[in-house]
Amino acid sequence: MIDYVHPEVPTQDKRWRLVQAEMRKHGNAHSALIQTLHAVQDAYGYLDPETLERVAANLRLPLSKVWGVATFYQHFRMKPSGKHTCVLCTGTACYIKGAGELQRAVEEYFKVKLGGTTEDGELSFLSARCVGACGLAPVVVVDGEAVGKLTPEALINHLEGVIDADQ
Amino acid sequence: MKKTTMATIWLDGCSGCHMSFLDIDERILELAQRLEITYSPLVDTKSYPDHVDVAVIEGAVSTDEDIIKLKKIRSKTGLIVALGDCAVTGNVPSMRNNFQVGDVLDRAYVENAARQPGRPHEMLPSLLEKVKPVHDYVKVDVHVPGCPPPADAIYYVLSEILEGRNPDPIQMTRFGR
Amino acid sequence: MLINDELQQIAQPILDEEAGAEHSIRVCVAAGCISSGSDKVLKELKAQVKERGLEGRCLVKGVGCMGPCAGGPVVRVDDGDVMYHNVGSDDAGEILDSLDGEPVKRLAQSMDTPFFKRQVKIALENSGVIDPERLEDYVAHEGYHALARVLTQMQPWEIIDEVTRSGLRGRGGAGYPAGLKWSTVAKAGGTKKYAVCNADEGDPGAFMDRSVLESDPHRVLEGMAIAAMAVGADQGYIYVRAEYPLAIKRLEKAIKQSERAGILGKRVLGTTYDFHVDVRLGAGAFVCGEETALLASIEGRRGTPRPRPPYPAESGLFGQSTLINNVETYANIPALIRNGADWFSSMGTETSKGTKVFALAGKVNNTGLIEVPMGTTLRDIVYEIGGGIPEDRPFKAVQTGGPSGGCIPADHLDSPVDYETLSKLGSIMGSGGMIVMDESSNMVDVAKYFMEFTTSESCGKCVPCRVGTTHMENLLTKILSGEATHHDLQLLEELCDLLQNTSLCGLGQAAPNPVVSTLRYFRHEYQALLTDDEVETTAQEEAE
Amino acid sequence: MSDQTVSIKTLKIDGRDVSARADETILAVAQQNGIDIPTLCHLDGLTPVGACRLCLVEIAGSNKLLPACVTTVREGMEVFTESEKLNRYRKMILELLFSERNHICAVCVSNGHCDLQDLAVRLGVDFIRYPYLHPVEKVDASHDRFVQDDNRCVLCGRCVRVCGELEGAHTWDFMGRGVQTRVITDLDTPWGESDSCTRCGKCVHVCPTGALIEKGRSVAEMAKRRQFLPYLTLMRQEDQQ
Repeated sequence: MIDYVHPEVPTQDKRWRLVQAEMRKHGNAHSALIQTLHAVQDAYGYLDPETLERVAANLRLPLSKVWGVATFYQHFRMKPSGKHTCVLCTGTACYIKGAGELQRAVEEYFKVKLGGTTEDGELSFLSARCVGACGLAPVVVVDGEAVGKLTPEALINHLEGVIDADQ
Repeated sequence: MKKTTMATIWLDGCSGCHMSFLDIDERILELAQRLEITYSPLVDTKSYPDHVDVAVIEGAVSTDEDIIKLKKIRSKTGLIVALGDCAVTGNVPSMRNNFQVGDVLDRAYVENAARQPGRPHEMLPSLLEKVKPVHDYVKVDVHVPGCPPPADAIYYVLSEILEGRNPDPIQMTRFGR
Repeated sequence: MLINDELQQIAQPILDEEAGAEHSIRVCVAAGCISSGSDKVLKELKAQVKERGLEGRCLVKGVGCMGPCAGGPVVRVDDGDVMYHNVGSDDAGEILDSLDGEPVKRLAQSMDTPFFKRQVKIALENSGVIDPERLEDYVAHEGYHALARVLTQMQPWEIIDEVTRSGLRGRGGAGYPAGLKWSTVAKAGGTKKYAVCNADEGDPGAFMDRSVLESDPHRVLEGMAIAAMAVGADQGYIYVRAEYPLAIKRLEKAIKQSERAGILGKRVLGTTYDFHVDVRLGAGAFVCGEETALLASIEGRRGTPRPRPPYPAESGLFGQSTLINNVETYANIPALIRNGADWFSSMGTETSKGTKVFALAGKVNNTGLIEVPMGTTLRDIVYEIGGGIPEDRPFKAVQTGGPSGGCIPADHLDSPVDYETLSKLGSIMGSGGMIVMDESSNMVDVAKYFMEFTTSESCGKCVPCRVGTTHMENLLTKILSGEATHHDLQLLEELCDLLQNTSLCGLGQAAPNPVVSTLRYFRHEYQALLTDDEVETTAQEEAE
Repeated sequence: MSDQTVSIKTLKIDGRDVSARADETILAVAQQNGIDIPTLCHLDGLTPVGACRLCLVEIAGSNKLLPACVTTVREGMEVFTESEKLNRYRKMILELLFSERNHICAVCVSNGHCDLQDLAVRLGVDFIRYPYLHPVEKVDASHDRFVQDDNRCVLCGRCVRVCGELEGAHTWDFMGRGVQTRVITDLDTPWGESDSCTRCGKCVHVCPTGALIEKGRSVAEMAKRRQFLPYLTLMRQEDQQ
């Protein structure tokens, strides 16, 4: 008998059931890993080690491989993000039109480095390699919505508005 | 025949390369017939001569003073030999590069001080943020890796230079030897 | 014929609608315009049409990209020669009021401009015309007719022959002849084959693929189905960036629609031929645009390239023979089949046939998506179609090909855009990003921007790219800080040579291009930043 | 071997006429004929990956350099394993490797038994022109028998492959990418806490440098033993038939 204990599965956790559904959709095949990681991030907001262990067991993959894949792709977050996210587009068009100034403004005003979250957990400031809205450069994506043709002041105002809205 | 003048310099290193140089034993007499050491920790000259044919440098570049010294030496010297891993790669002194200079000083002069703990501040050259090899600051003509380079390699390099040839010591020594 | 009757039936509702309507109002609902609020404009227009009892008389529909992205939200009424820019939902009433009279002057921008007149649309022929979320609309515009034709009238080798004769080359970057690629896969052994669509558009500054997928998803599916039939594949994958949620949504919807209609899936259009398509999401890795890395990623692995050969045509996805083309290549196929190879090859230059879609951005008046015949000059693109540079500032360079491409200076503005010319100029066609720069751009800074990009996107597998890009970026930073010497510049140039010749994949081999091309045309900008070379002067003194 | 006949190719390596089975790599054929092409990520018995680029060779009639470890022979091929250009590139690649991490040979347990060090001697690398990157690296001594020292890792992936392909444990893999790539055990768990590690030690002995070592070794004491590889590989091949 193999004495391998499967990680405990939280059957009541709705989030896990979404992840399970994704794996089942792909026949629990090894090749489902990246799609599954997307599902984990959609459901949990980030990739936490416990869930990754369960994913590895379900897809019969080595732990190191799961970690290797999860850390290879920029889209996957290994830490929970803030209440709001501001994704700065760093594509060429945005760069030419002043994405750097937007970055400096946000970093200074909110005291947060690109890739980090403010101390109060209100805002995560992330970057993306071109969101494909180059005509509107410079662009940021705030909580999933693209906002274009920004100046540093306009961006700060917008973010303040978003944060204040639910306070 | 006029003797070739030579300087040996000791920067941030353990002096092992100088020891290894002395390890060429009686061959030093042979070299001495054609070579005159005009500046060295081994001799009593205080200031660097206006012209030296060959300078052999041991040790990595660790302080602001080292840089000043090097630039002066480069301008007054024909051929520069980086002797040993510290001069060639940074070697052991560069292991402090992963720490802040302040932390390094504290470890040495505060945490591990038996008495009068406190950072030195007066009269001492200040540490550079990173320890670097000699060629990061001045042009080096011959690199002799090794920790230390074996006496045979040093003898070979000096003899070749005296013969007016460009020595290639890599088959006689290597990083870490 | 049965198949065509079926298609006719699918299209009928649209044809009826259009026949009954006096006016049609099209609102762009591609991502650019949506982020400026075009979805609200569409909703408002629909609501007011209902309120005014104009339903049936006036059609309102959301359509794909119409081109002038910077003017969004854009709206077009009927086929007139004006387009409304920057439309808000409170403009809806005024637009409807004007239906039978003069256009709303306040919003109207003339379409009688080179931006529209100089374009020739193949891949984008339905963009801005049809509702991307309705299969019926696509079919009503000759959609899936090419697929029907190949299924009923053509042998696989005839399809490949047609593609070969057309001179179509891969639109993803390197410009490999599509027909040759198809025939290699067709000839490969094995029982299972795959057709893969590369929609991992990773160049910063490029959004052609996103736009095609958002504006006309069925077109890509049709192109893939035709390719799959030609090479003998029964499974397709579209590998699309997770950063393109709208494109993914529309693609998935399109796949569902066409499966339900019996166009894709089992027994395509009632024939014995099966073709399933699935979407696979990328996760933010530029290197996955390289075909072997892309396949590794579809297989759920780290997206690291492997040495070729074997090429994917011999051993690709899951070890099987695999055809990989990018979005725009597939999007050319339906029109190519419908109109024939001769029609297609009548456009373009000797070696580069057809048209090319470009995402025009940067310091240019008309930013947006354009499609022009191959061979159009850079000057025409920048000054005619692009409307020149804001405030008439002097043009400095145009960057094509993204991080794998280069900067082309004013001296070469009259060069025609084709694969060979661009590569001779030290850049590449790439997937179609085109960034215009004026005199305010420092070219060393531009090179560093791209180097920074490649450094962080290097997969880390092979040594030259992993460590070399890091050093190159550091050297450029040093040059920009004014602390670098001629020796540093020499190190930089040596690294360019090393990476070009020894890197494992195209990303590493092309990584130096932005540096090499700016050095070629703007070397003085580098030299101006160098300090006196300590090392060299000493050496000179010695020599004296 | 199956009884399927394999065709034989003839080709030239460095001007010498040699023959090879059609499925053999340039590297293997060169080795059989006593021609030594420098390698680092390659190790007989593990799947070749063509990552270090040291084994690049020139082929007559092609301006592309090809990795000998993964390129199979072709009839009439003319291979050159040495040239001024190849030597220059190989030296640069070594310099890049030395500059990437903190290789302090003088205090390394593998001093004198290190593939990287040997290559430097062989290719005549006596100093590194690129500024050292001096990254801050971890040393994982949590395992009771072994130590992992990232300061000396060259990311050749031999440990990853031997663990996955021969031991079957797949304890190791790469994480991150680019110059941030690291080899890790399990979910970047300390090696000593890894559930999947079988303590077989193969990774330690295939490691070309002092990045993976046995505990309790002092400077220059860590010689690697790789005798097990050919036997295990042979057994694996026989199993597959």
